[in-house]
Amino acid sequence: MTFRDALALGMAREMEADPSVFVFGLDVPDHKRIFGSTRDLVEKFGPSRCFGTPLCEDALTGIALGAAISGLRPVLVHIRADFLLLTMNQIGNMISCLRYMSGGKVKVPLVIRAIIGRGWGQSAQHSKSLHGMFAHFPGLKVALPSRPQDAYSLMRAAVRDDNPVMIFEHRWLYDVSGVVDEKVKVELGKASVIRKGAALTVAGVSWMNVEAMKAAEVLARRGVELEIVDVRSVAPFDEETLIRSVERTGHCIVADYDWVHAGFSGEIATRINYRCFGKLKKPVERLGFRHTPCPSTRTLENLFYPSAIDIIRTAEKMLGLSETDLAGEEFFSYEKNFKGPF
Amino acid sequence: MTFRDALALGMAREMEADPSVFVFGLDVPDHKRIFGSTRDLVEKFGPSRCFGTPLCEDALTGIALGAAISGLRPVLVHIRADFLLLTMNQIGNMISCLRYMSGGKVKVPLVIRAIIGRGWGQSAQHSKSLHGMFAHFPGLKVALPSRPQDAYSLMRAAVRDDNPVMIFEHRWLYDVSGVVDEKVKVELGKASVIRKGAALTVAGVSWMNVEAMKAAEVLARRGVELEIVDVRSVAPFDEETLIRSVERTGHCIVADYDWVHAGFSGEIATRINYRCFGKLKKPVERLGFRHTPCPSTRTLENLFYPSAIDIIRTAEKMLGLSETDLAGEEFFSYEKNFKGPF
Amino acid sequence: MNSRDEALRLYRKLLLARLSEEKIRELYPSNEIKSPVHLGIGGEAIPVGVCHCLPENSKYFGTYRNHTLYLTLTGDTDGFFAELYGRASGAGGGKAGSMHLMAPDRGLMATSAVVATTIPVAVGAAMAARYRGSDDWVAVFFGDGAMEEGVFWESLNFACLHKLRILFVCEDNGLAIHSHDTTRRGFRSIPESVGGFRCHVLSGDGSRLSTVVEKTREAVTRMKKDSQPAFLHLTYFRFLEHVGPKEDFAAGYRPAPTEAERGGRDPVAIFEGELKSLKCSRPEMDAIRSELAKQVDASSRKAQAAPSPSPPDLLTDVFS
Amino acid sequence: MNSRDEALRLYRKLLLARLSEEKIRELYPSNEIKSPVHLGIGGEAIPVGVCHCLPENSKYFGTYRNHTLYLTLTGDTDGFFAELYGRASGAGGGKAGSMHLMAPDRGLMATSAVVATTIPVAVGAAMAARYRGSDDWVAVFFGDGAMEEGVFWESLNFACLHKLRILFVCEDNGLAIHSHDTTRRGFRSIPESVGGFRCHVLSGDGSRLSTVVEKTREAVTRMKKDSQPAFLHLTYFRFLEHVGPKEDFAAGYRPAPTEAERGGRDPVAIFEGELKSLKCSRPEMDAIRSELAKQVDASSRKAQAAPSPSPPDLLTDVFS
Ligand SMILES: Cc1ncc(C[n+]2csc(CCOP(=O)(O)OP(=O)(O)O)c2C)c(N)n1
Ligand SMILES: Cc1ncc(C[n+]2csc(CCOP(=O)(O)OP(=O)(O)O)c2C)c(N)n1
Ligand SMILES: [Mg+2]
Ligand SMILES: [Mg+2]
Repeated sequence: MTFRDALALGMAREMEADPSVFVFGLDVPDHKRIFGSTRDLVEKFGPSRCFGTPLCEDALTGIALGAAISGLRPVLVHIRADFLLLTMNQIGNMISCLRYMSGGKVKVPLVIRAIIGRGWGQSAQHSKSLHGMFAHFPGLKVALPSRPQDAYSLMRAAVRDDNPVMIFEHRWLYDVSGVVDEKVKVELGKASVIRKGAALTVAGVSWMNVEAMKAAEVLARRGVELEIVDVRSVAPFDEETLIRSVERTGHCIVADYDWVHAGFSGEIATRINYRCFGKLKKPVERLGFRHTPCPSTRTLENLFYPSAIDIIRTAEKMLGLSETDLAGEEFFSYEKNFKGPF
Repeated sequence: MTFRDALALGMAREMEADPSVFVFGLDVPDHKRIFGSTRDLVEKFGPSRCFGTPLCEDALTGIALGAAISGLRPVLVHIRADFLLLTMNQIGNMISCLRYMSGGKVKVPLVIRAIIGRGWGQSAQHSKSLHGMFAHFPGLKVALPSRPQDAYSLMRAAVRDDNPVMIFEHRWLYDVSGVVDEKVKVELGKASVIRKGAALTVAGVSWMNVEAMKAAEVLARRGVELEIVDVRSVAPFDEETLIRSVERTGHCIVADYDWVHAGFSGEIATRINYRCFGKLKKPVERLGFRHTPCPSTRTLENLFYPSAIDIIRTAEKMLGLSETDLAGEEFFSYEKNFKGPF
Repeated sequence: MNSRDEALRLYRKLLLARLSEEKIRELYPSNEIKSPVHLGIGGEAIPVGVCHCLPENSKYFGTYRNHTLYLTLTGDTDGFFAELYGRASGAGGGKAGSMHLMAPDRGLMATSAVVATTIPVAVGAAMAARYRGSDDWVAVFFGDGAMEEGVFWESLNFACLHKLRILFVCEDNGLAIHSHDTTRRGFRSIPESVGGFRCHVLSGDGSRLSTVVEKTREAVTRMKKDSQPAFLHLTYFRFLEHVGPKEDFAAGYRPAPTEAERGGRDPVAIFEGELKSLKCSRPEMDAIRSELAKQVDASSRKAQAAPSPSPPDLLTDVFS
Repeated sequence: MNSRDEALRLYRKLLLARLSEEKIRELYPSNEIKSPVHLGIGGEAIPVGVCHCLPENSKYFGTYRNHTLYLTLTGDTDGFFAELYGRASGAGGGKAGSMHLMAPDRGLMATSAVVATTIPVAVGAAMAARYRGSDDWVAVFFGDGAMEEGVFWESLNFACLHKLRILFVCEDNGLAIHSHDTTRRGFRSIPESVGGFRCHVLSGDGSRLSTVVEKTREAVTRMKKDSQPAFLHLTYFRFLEHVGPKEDFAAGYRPAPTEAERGGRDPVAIFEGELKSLKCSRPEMDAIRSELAKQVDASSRKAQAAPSPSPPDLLTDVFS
C-alpha cells in the first residue's frame, strides 16, 4: 500500500469507528483529493463529514478548535505546511493552551495534517517543514510518519488522541509503498529503529529516513552498517530510543528535513550530547536545508536539500573512511518519478 | 537612562537622521506610549511618522513590507510578542524571502519590535518570547537587547540595516537603568561579554542576563566567578564569542528566556558541544521555561520562569559545590517593582 | 420585558456583575489581585440581555472583558474571585486569571485575551451543533475593534455560507484601548460593513437592557424564520480605563461625561428606571442590592483566604 | 478605446501574453519547465487593460497567476522564459520560478504564491506614496478566492480609512482551484460584500478588454474626484486547469464550454472583433501575431540554451 493510501485508510477507519470524526479543509473533496490522500472519504462518509471550505486558514483552525471542544474530532488538512503560518495564532495562542488556561475544563481532540512540499520548483513559499516550530509549544503533539505503516497507524492514534496532534507528511513519501497491517497500533511519541547497525546512528526525520536508507545500502556494501532511528515524533520526543542507539554506536548524524539553525536538529543533538557525554567518539553532526529560502530552479534546489550523499560523506568523515565511489549509484529516484505541474 | 528611554531615543535619532523612518502599530502614539518606549515621537515627528492603526496585525506586517520595498524604513511595534503569531504568514512567507524570490531585486529594510510580557498575571497569551522561532527563518535578523546601551545602539543598527530585523524587548527590562553613550555603535549579530569570570560561562538571553548578573554576584561572594555572555542576537548568531569563553571555562549554562524543548537553547548548546568537543568538563546545561503554557497565578508563575536561583543551583551542581545559603538574598527585585494592572 | 418577575431576575444579574466589579475596584489597590482586569462597567446589559434570550443549552464565547458574561452564566462569585486572586479554587485553578474565565458546564466555552480569537471558535461550535443535528444556539461576544481583524470576516463568511445558528454580538464602545473608531474604520458604519453578508443585522443601544432583550428576541425570531446567522450591533459607554480599576478621563483622549450623560449610559441606573415603571420599589431594589453585596463580599473574603495552587499543579492540564 | 493606434498597442500586449502561454503549453510536456505554471488564458484582458489606464510610474502587485501582468509591464519574454526554465538569466535568477515573477524597475513590485499575501503589501506601497507626497498609483490583482482571506478585509479597511490611492482588482473566475464560488461565499455578491466600505466599487466583464479599460478609467476619474480607493470586480473564464498546461473539463467539476461560449469569453477573439470595427484588417493582425510569435519562439529557445545558476548563487540574495 502506498503512503497516500495508508493516510486515507487511517482516516477512513477512524471515521467508521466514530461518527464524531470529520475531515475538512481547502480542496479536500475535489477530484485531486489532496494528492489522493483523502480518496473515497466523501463517497463513503458524505459531504457533511468530508468537505471543502473557503480560503480562510486562520478561521478554519479556530473552527476546528470550536468543534473539538464541542465533542467532535476534526481533521483539518493543509496541502502545504507553509499555509500553517496563517494559523499560528489559533495554534499557538488557543489550541495549544486552551485546556491549560481553562484549568483542565476543556478537551481539545483535533488533528491538523500538513504536507511538506517538494517537487517541480515549489520554491520558497511551498516547501517549508515547520515541525520543530510546533514542537516548541507545550500542549501540541507533532508526528512525522515516513512509512506507510506509520502513516496509517499514527493517523489513527492521532485521531483517537484527546489532544491536538499535528501530522507532517512529505510529498515525496506519498508514492512510497510498504506493507500495512491494519491491526498494528503505534503510540504517538515513540521513535522507531528502522535499520540496525553498529557503526553510526542516523536520527532521521521524515523524508530523510528514505535518504538514510539509501546511504545505508551504499555503505553496507563496504561493510559499514548504519543504524537508523526514525524520529517519527518531535513532540513528545522519544529520547530513550535514540540514546540507547547512540550509546552503542558512539556516533550520530541528525538528519533533519528543515533548516538547521534554530531547528529541531539542535534539540536532538543537545539531548544526545547531554546524555552521551564522554561516550561519543565524534561530535554529533547535523544535516538539513542550507540556510536560504528554498530556490525554484532544480540546480539550486538540489544543493539546498540534504541527501543520501551528504549522509554518506558525513559518515565517512566521522568514521575516518575514504570516500566511496558513488559513480554507479542511483540517487534521488523519487524526484525522477515526480512530474509537474505541482 | 532607562531601557525604555533608550529605545525611544534610538528611534528618535534615526527619525531625525532619515525622513524615511516611521513608527507605527496599535496604540503606538496613545498616552501610554507602549510602556513609554515611543515617548515624544509623535510630538517631534508628527502623526504621519508615528501613528496608531486598526487591529490588523497581519495586514500591518504586509503594509510594513510594502512600505519597505517602496523605499521607506518602517518600524512596526507590537505590545506583546504573542501577537506576532498573527503575522507569521507575512514574516515567514514574504518578508524573510521576498528578496531571495525576486533574485535580489527588492530590498526589505524594516524593523519589527515586540515586547515579551511578564508581570501581573499575563498568563498564556501575553508572555511568549518566540525569538528562536524567528531565528529559524533565513532572511531575518533577530536581536534581544538586555541593557540600555544595547537598546539604543541595536535599535539604531536595526533601523539602518537594509534587511528585516526583529527586536524582542522583555517588559521588565524597561525599568533597568544604565549609561547610554549616544556615540556607541553596536553591530547586529554580535554577542557581548558582560561579565568576566573563569569558573563557568552563562550564555544569557534577554532578561536572563539580569538573573545571571544576580547569580554571579551571589556566587562571587564565595569566590566563584561566572562569565556572562549576553547572546544579544540569535540571528545571526555570534558563535565565536561564546566558544572563546567556554573554551576557557570548560563549563556552560545556556539561560534562555523561552521554553527549552525545540527552542533556541538547543541551538546554542549544540554549537558549543560541537566546537568544544572533548574540552567541556561537564555537559552543557539549559535553563528556560517549564514545558507548560504560562499560568496566571504568581505562585505558579514563579515556578514556571527560570531565575537567578536556578542559575546558582545549576552552577553549584556543575562545579561540585555545596549549596549556597540564599536566605539573606533579595531576588526578583524587578517583579517587586512591577505593579498592575498590565 | 414580559413581567416584573423577569425584570427582577435580570436586575439581579445586572447588579451581580456591577457589584462584583465595584468590589474589584475597591480591592485592586491592595495589589493582591495580580491579574489584569478589563472591567465591563457600562456594558453589563449586553451579556445579561443576550444570554437571557437564548435557550438553556446555548454555548457562549467571549473576550478578556468577560466578567459579566461569566457571572451571568454561572452566578459563581466564589470561583470568580478565587480566580482573580489566583487561588486553587478559582474558576481556572489559578491558571486562567481574569482574562480566561471559562465555565463549559454552564455554556461559557472559551474566552481569550487575543482579540477576535474566539470568533472562529464559536463558529466551530455552531458547526458542531449543526453536525450533530442539535438545536443548540451559539453566541459570541466581541468588541468593535475585533471587527478589524481578518478572522472576523473569515468567520462571518463561513457562518453565513453554512447558515449556522450563531449570533455575532458586537459590543461597540467606540474604543480599542484609547483609539477611537474614527481612526480605525474604513467602512461607513458597522451595520453597513456587514450588510452584504447573508445574515440578519440588528442595531441598538446596548446600555438599555430592555433594548438588548428586544433586539436579541427579534434576532432569534428572524433566525428561526430565515435560518441565517445574526449580527447584533450594540453600543455602550466604557466608564473606566481599558484595563484596570480606575477612571481615566484625565488622560485626555476622551471627555469626561457629565452627570446626566453618565445616567444616560449607565445600564444599572437605566434599568432601575424601568423597574420603577414596572412597580418595583426602591426598598425592593435595595434589598436585592444588599443581598448581592453580601454574596460578593463573602466570596471575595473567601478568595483572599483560600490556598494557592501547589507546585505540582504547574504541570497538570497541559494534556488530557 | 480612443484610437486605432491605442487599440493596436493593447492588442500586442494581449497577444504577447497569449502566445507566450500557448508556447508554455507546447513546451511543458518535455518536463524541462520545472515550475508550476498557473496560466492566465482567458484572463489576459484584465492586467492588460488596467495597466494601460494607469500612469507610467504606477506600482503593481500580483499573484502566482502573473504571466500576463509580467509581460504587459516588461515585454521581457527573454527573462520570462529563462525564469521558467530556471536559468541564471531568468527574471529571478532561477530563484523565482513562474509564481514569483517580479520586475520592480517596471513597477511589478511583488507577486506571491500564497493567496492574498500581496494585498497588504500593495496597501503599504500606496501608503508609502502618500507618505512621500508622490502621486504614484498602486494596483493589486487577486483572485476571487483571495477575498475570503481575512487579510483582504484588513487591507481594504486600512486603505479606505486612509483614503489611499489604490485599485483593488478582483479577477473573478468563480473558481478557487476546483471550488465554485457558491461553496465559498457567505455574501450576496462580491460588489455587495465590499459595499459598506468607503471605496468606489465597479463591476464589469473582464473578458472584454474595452470594458476593462472603460471601468478602470471610470475608477481613475472617480478616485481623482473623491479620493478613496477603488474596488474593481472583473469576471472572466479560466480556460485551463488551475495549474498546468491542460484543459480539465473532463474532470467533471464544471462543464466544457461550447464553441460559441468559448468565443464569448476569449479576450483575444473578442478584441479582434473590436479591432475589425476599428478598421484593422486580418492581415494586419496576422502580421502582429507572427512578429510576436517569432519573439516568443526566440526567447524560449534562448532560455532552453541558457546556463543554469552556479552553486554559489544558492547563497546570494538572502540579505542585502
Ligand atoms: C490580536 C490582538 N491585538 C492587540 C491586542 C491588544 N489589545 C487588547 S484589547 C485591545 C482593544 C480591543 O478593542 P475592542 O475589540 O473594541 O474591545 P474592548 O476592549 O473595547 O472591549 C487591544 C488592541 C490584543 N489583545 N490582541
Ligand atoms: C493561503 C493559501 N491557501 C491556499 C492556497 C492553495 N491555493 C493556491 S491557488 C488557490 C485558489 C485561489 O483562488 P483565487 O484567489 O480565486 O485565484 P485563481 O487561482 O482563481 O486565480 C488555492 C486555494 C494558497 N496558495 N495559499
Ligand atoms: Mg471597543
Ligand atoms: Mg478564482
